[in-house]
Amino acid sequence: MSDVTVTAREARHALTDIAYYPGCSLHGTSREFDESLRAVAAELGIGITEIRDWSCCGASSGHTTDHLLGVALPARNLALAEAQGYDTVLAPCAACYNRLSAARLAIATEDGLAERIPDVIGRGFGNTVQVRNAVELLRDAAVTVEEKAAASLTPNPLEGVKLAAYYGCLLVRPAEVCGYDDPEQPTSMDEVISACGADAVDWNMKVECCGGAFSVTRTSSVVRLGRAIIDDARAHGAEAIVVACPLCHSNLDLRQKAMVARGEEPLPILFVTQVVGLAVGLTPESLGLERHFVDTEPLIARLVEQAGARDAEERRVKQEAAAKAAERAARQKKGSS
Amino acid sequence: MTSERRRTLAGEILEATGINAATCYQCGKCSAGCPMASESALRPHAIMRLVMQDRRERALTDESIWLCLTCETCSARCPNDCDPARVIDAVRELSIETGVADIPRTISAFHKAFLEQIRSNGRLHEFGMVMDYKLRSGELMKDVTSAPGMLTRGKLSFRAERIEAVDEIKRIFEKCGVTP
Amino acid sequence: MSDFEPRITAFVCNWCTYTGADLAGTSRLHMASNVRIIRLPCTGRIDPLFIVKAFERGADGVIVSGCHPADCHYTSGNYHARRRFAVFHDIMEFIGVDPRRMTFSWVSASEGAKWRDVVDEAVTNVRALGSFEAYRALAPVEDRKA
Amino acid sequence: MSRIGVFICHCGENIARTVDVEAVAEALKDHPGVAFATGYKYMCSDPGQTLVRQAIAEHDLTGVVVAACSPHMHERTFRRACDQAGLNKYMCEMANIREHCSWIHEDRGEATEKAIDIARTIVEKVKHNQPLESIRIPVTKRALVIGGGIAGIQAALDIADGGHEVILVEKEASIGGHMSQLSETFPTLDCSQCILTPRMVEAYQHPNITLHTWSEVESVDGYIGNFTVKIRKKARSVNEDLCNGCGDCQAACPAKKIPSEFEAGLGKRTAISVPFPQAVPNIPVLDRQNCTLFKGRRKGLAKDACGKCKEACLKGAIDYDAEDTFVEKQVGAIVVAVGFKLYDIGREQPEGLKGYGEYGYGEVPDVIDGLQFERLASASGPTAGAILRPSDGTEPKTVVFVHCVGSRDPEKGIKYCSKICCMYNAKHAMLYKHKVHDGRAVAFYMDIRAAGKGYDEFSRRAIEEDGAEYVRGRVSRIFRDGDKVRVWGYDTLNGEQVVIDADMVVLATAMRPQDGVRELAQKLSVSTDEHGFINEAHPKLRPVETNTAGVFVAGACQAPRDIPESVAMASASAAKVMSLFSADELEREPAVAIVNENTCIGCMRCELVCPYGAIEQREICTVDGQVCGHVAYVNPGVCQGCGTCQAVCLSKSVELQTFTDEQVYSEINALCAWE
Repeated sequence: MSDVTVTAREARHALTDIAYYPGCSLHGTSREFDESLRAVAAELGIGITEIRDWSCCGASSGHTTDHLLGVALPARNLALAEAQGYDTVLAPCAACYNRLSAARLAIATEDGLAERIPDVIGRGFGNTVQVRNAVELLRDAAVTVEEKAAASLTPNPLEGVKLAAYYGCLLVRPAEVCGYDDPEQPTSMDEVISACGADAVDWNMKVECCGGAFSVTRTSSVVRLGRAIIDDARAHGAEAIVVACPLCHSNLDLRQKAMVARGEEPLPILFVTQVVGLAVGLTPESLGLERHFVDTEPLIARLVEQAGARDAEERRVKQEAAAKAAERAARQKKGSS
Repeated sequence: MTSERRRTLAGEILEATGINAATCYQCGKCSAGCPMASESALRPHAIMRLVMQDRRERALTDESIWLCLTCETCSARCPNDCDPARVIDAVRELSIETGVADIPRTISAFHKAFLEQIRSNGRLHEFGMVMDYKLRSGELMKDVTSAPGMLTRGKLSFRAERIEAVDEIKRIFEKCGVTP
Repeated sequence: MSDFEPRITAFVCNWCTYTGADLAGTSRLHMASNVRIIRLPCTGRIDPLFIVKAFERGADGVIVSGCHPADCHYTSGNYHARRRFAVFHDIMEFIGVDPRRMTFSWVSASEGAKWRDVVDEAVTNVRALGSFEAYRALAPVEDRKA
Repeated sequence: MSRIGVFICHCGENIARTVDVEAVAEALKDHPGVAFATGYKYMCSDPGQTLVRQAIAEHDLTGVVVAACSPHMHERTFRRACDQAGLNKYMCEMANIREHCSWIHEDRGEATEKAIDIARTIVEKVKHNQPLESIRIPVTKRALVIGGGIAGIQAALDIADGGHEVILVEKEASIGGHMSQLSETFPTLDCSQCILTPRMVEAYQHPNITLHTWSEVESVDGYIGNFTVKIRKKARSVNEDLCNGCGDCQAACPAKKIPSEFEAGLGKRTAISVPFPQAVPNIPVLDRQNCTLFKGRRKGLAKDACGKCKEACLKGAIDYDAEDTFVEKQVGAIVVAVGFKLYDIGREQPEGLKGYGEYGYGEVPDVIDGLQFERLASASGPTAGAILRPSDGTEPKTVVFVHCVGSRDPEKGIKYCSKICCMYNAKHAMLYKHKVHDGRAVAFYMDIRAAGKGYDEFSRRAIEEDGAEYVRGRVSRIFRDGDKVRVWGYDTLNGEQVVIDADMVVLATAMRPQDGVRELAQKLSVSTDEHGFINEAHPKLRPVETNTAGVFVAGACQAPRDIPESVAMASASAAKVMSLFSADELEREPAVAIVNENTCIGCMRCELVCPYGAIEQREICTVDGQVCGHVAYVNPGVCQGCGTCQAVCLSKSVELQTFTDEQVYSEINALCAWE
């Protein structure tokens, strides 16, 4: 199993020259995930190149309809990456990550599948590329993130901000497919959040489901499940929920409108890449924060204010010090004359 | 032996997934954690039981199998490695194959619309998908309020992204015998 | 050939099959009288040459039976026997002994009825195969009597 | 030329009905090497045996074949008869013409013919029998009992009361084992301490029992009746002869915040301490890991950082420089009773198990295991018997008990059923309800397994009389929600999800083999099963013996066991040990393998297949004492006579006495008398 699932240790190697599989959502409803990822990658010196002519992974529609289709569609993209000379694919969308990894596992373990796939997708395929998600990648780059955060214009802008890391299903389950983190009590995203200088709150809904693909088809379910998650995060003092999945994002972000309408306090939903971006001092615009339904302005404002306050404080301390020094100098003058 | 099995539902599931439904000892841990349990008539352990008892009719035609979110919570916590999520996948496939599926219109419409997008563009064109879905499902007015927001936020675009090798994708669909 | 009665030699272990055969007796289970038992401590003791010898001396069939796997009185003797006979089986076929003349089975001390079945089945099979003439062609193995 | 007598038994009608005994006698008379053949009505009767004895004398017989029943029936009888007549008893064999002939055939002709064959075959074998002496092994009438839990104590007491010396080795500071941690015991709810403590004291004071606590078995050599065991007495830092158990050292010790193992982490102890007040012996152990002085020494401080216990000890019993010492003893038998441990289901699992992230054990303070609940419920426990939850010391009003945590769970735990959990869960629910009358006890179970005297009645009582709510279904998740512990379960009987906001959750975690049992098994050359439990010699007929003669097993180190079973096994092993000790020497059939050193090529394949490790390499020397190679040597004391070695010997250099190649081949040859 371990040869098909990417363990963090394996992943430690080269963070450059990675094949980037954005997936449909990052080209559409979640383009801010794409934007923020590219911006952060550039900032952290992670080299990513989009796979040429990639196609959809089939998402849940693929494998709920037909097992083979659910394997073949991801396989085509892995084959492309292979052909284009990569050994690692970055799939930031948790759904894509899950489908790609699941396909890898199926092909490696199910009888005859490895032989059958090349014919189905009409391409040679050795099942050699590893699949990794954005959280994993950023966890491995945590040290760099810390340094950058400390070195940014207003050092550690996220200091004291309480964030709830939400993994949902597809990042951690099934364990044999994902396996880069603990399926019941994962820590990778929390590590990234702490690396950003923010506080990762300890809460209960980290790995509960948000309603996934039912966003449009059974909105009622999605709202029910989403509320449980948002309420628990808020109850544990979170100022925002951090996600790494376009589905989770739209389910939690878009569907909050209903609650807001009922006059409830909205809770911003941020992509993990946006959090890192803010930490290392990138502008909200460059991270597409304005694209969310739940307004992130208040949060940003709070950060700016906090930073401002800290600057002011520092300035005050400096001035006091200067004043004292001046006084001392003056006294000495008196004494000498 | 296999031909013997092929006749039973459990046998078919075994063939398709390698999972022996008889390994389920009905402890209910799957259903205890299922996020959709409150909305579906058949919970994971019940579906396992129906498979065990070869109650094809009940298992394949119930709406519940379409309410599975494939969140994998059941499989992740199953003490006996029965992988209910995978079994439910397989049951769904069977119900489509045998044409007895009573798929909630909205859900089948969604899957169909989704797959059609992929087949014809290689990628999902959400706007097109939503339009197609609305036509298939008849839920014309649903979410229209959020569409403008989507557009202004640049989350939806009218123009579909089409990959160069669309024919490759069409071929894959043919090979898998799937026509949305 | 109808009046042909096969002669079968059975090599059995003392703790399971021999005792199982005793049980068949105490339970008065009637069976064919063509089998002669040679008692050994364990199937692990059975040298494949015993079987060759039996055929060479005119046996039409051979039964080897011991404890079920994991039930061996000597913990692992029957495993060694099992491995040995897996190989031996093919060799016998190679030297021209129809493998159907050899029965390998597990009969525990509590399986008197099973022993009866093993015996009757072996007799029926070997009777069907007819007398084992080939042994006369086998190179005479020098008697081991000192 | 051998002169063999053949005695054919009618066994009343049993043989004579289908076998023409006289015909058999006639046929055998003329058989080469047969000096005398006769039939008789009851050969095993006294006149029958006399007939055999007389014939031996009159015809100067060199061998005897009794054609009668199974050797398992009367071989002993007739060998004794031969012995009395001065004929080596191993020259006597039985031809089984009853079980294997007269009883299973109807046709008189066939049966008679077969009986003749059988008799002849055995005659041919006897021709090659050798006069043998049975092997005599001296027995050291001293037993070693490993493990001082209830099983070990029971075994030790029974053997000691039987008048034999016992060495009882316990790796902890006190004997008593898990039972001393229990509050009350099912199904009678009598206090565990009250029934155990007297036995502990009895064992300690018994003149025949030498107790070594804080000690472990270092090595075991030898074989049944003649084991040499080496015991490591771990450095206690307290002189056992000087210490009077006053407890002043404990009072003086500044390191008071160490989690107590005995209290399952719910209480604290000092660095120098006795595990619990009723400990036997009442002599403390200095825990060097947590001792300020030794921490200092490890840091390399020039001066000792502490020394309060030594100052406090008026007997001068404390010795910081004490080191491990070794005791070597001869014993004739060994009883293994090392017991079990609980499956710690926390997320971190050293032994490849996955652990239960979803149950929050080790992360949510009010999620505890069964043993911890025992301590809460125990009058001698950290709460003096009050049920108070660990996090805030308040009385839990809703307690959830979860069955099968780790048990019957091949994915994250082990596949077997731990057997005692259903019962102690019922007990826990009862104890809780007895102590917290307005409390609510909910138990999530899969099946209730309460087979045992008064067991099912007991578990029913928990439900019917004490009002414990039993819900059939496993729990999916347990997590902290404010000051509650939320439990997500499912009621499979009425098909609903069940969410309970509990104040405390008790997990019935699985029973697993004690640490280090595999290593110990290796030292004793006994086998363990896939889980690490010690294998019994036969699951039905030899439940307390192991596959190594002279080593017996008792209690939960063999499989999950409750107290009555453990005690029963202990007494059974004790009985086995005492029957072993009943003679000064062990007599064993000389059915052992012997190596011909002149032809052995030293390939040692025999050593590989020997199930008993009875075969070792032995160097052979030239006349002038130069080592010139090695050959195999079979230790007759250890060899059990399976003959596997002989079957694999390339140079035919190893012979199993009583089943030699000669004997077997002549039997085979005899069968061609069919022609």
